[in-house]
Amino acid sequence: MNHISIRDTDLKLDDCYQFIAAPDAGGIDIFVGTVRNKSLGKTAVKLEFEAYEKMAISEIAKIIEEARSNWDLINVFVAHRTGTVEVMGIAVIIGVSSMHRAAAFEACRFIIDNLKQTVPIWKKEFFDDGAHWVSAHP
Amino acid sequence: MNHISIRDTDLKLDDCYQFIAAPDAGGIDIFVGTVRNKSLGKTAVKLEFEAYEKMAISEIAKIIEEARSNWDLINVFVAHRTGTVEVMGIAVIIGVSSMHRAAAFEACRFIIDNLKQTVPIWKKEFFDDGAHWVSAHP
Amino acid sequence: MVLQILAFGIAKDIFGARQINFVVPSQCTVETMKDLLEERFPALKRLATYAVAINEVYAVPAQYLQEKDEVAIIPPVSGG
Amino acid sequence: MVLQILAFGIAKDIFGARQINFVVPSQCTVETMKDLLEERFPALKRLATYAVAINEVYAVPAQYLQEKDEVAIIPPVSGG
Repeated sequence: MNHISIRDTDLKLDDCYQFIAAPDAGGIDIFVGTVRNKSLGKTAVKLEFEAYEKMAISEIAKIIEEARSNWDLINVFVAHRTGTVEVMGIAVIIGVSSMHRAAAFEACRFIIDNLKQTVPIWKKEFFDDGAHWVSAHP
Repeated sequence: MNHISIRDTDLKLDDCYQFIAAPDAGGIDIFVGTVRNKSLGKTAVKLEFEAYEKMAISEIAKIIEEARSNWDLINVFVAHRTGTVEVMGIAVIIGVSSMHRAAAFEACRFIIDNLKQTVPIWKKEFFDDGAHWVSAHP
Repeated sequence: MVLQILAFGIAKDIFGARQINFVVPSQCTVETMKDLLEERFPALKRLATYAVAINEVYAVPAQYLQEKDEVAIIPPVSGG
Repeated sequence: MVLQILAFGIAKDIFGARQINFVVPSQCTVETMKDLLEERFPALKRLATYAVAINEVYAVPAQYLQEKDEVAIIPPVSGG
């Protein structure tokens, strides 16, 4: 089964684990992306995430389908925050269960790598002295 | 920092996450190994793990040091069960935080792959019709 | 025809709104719409790049727009 | 000399004990000890393989044993 959510409230690691755990799973891999305190050598105060929610969900679904065509997966969980996330707060959780741990690792990494490339979600970083949309300018 | 433990009580995903989360972490990867309901085509009832604890801890420490020499890691958490673990129970948790997600994924996989090769821990599988030590015989 | 164009991230800041109404010729491709948008909002040209989505799917430059389409400006994504 | 040998996993089942006392010549390598153990416990020869640890470190076959060493039989590991 797949779970995809875009939400403006705290993401819980345990929600992910409960969803992906399975009696036939041989390996479970979970990626957690958190907000760093530094960016471009400056001290970050917080982030804000904005999403084109319906399209983000359908793009994530496409990535999961591609992962499932490449690896034999049991359950896949993808949750992403919108709104304000403080330093050390969780921005994204990707969880994958598979019969084989290699598949779990590879699919989990594939999903986060692709999510960062194609899913319409934007991050605005706030510093002491201003804010900017990440990657917007060359 | 490193955390290594071998214990006969439930492993908690949140213990791992709390240990490895860090304000400068850009990526956190967690591997969870659970007990499968099938092995060799038979229905597994439970597993028992036995460890040569002092040596297991020092072998895990060596693996972590090797990982740290290969990748730039912040915190590393390795916990392994001994005693009886039921189907879907957690046998092992490996967690790695790093500035860069590629390092977190690669180091986490390196640690579980090596743990399975060199750390003196043994798994006995119990089926309806008997039990055997995994990998003992050719 | 009049397109309703959604904007996200820095495109929302450039447009000054989450959604704008924008007049384009009746036979209008994505490429032409981008040219017209960049005339009205030159700041778009300073972006690293930006894509257009039609009905929640990434569009190609030669694709034709329909008045009822849900059109969205997708600046460089940065989730994760 | 008398070695105290720890056994784990299937080796514990083969020895019938978690630890045995085992007499070896005073100048005894890991390899010689394994030969002597296999004479007394032929079931060891049916294992896929097994290693010996001395003082919690994997030993090489040519290594000499000391009476005070913590010697352990390490059948194929299967953690994780």
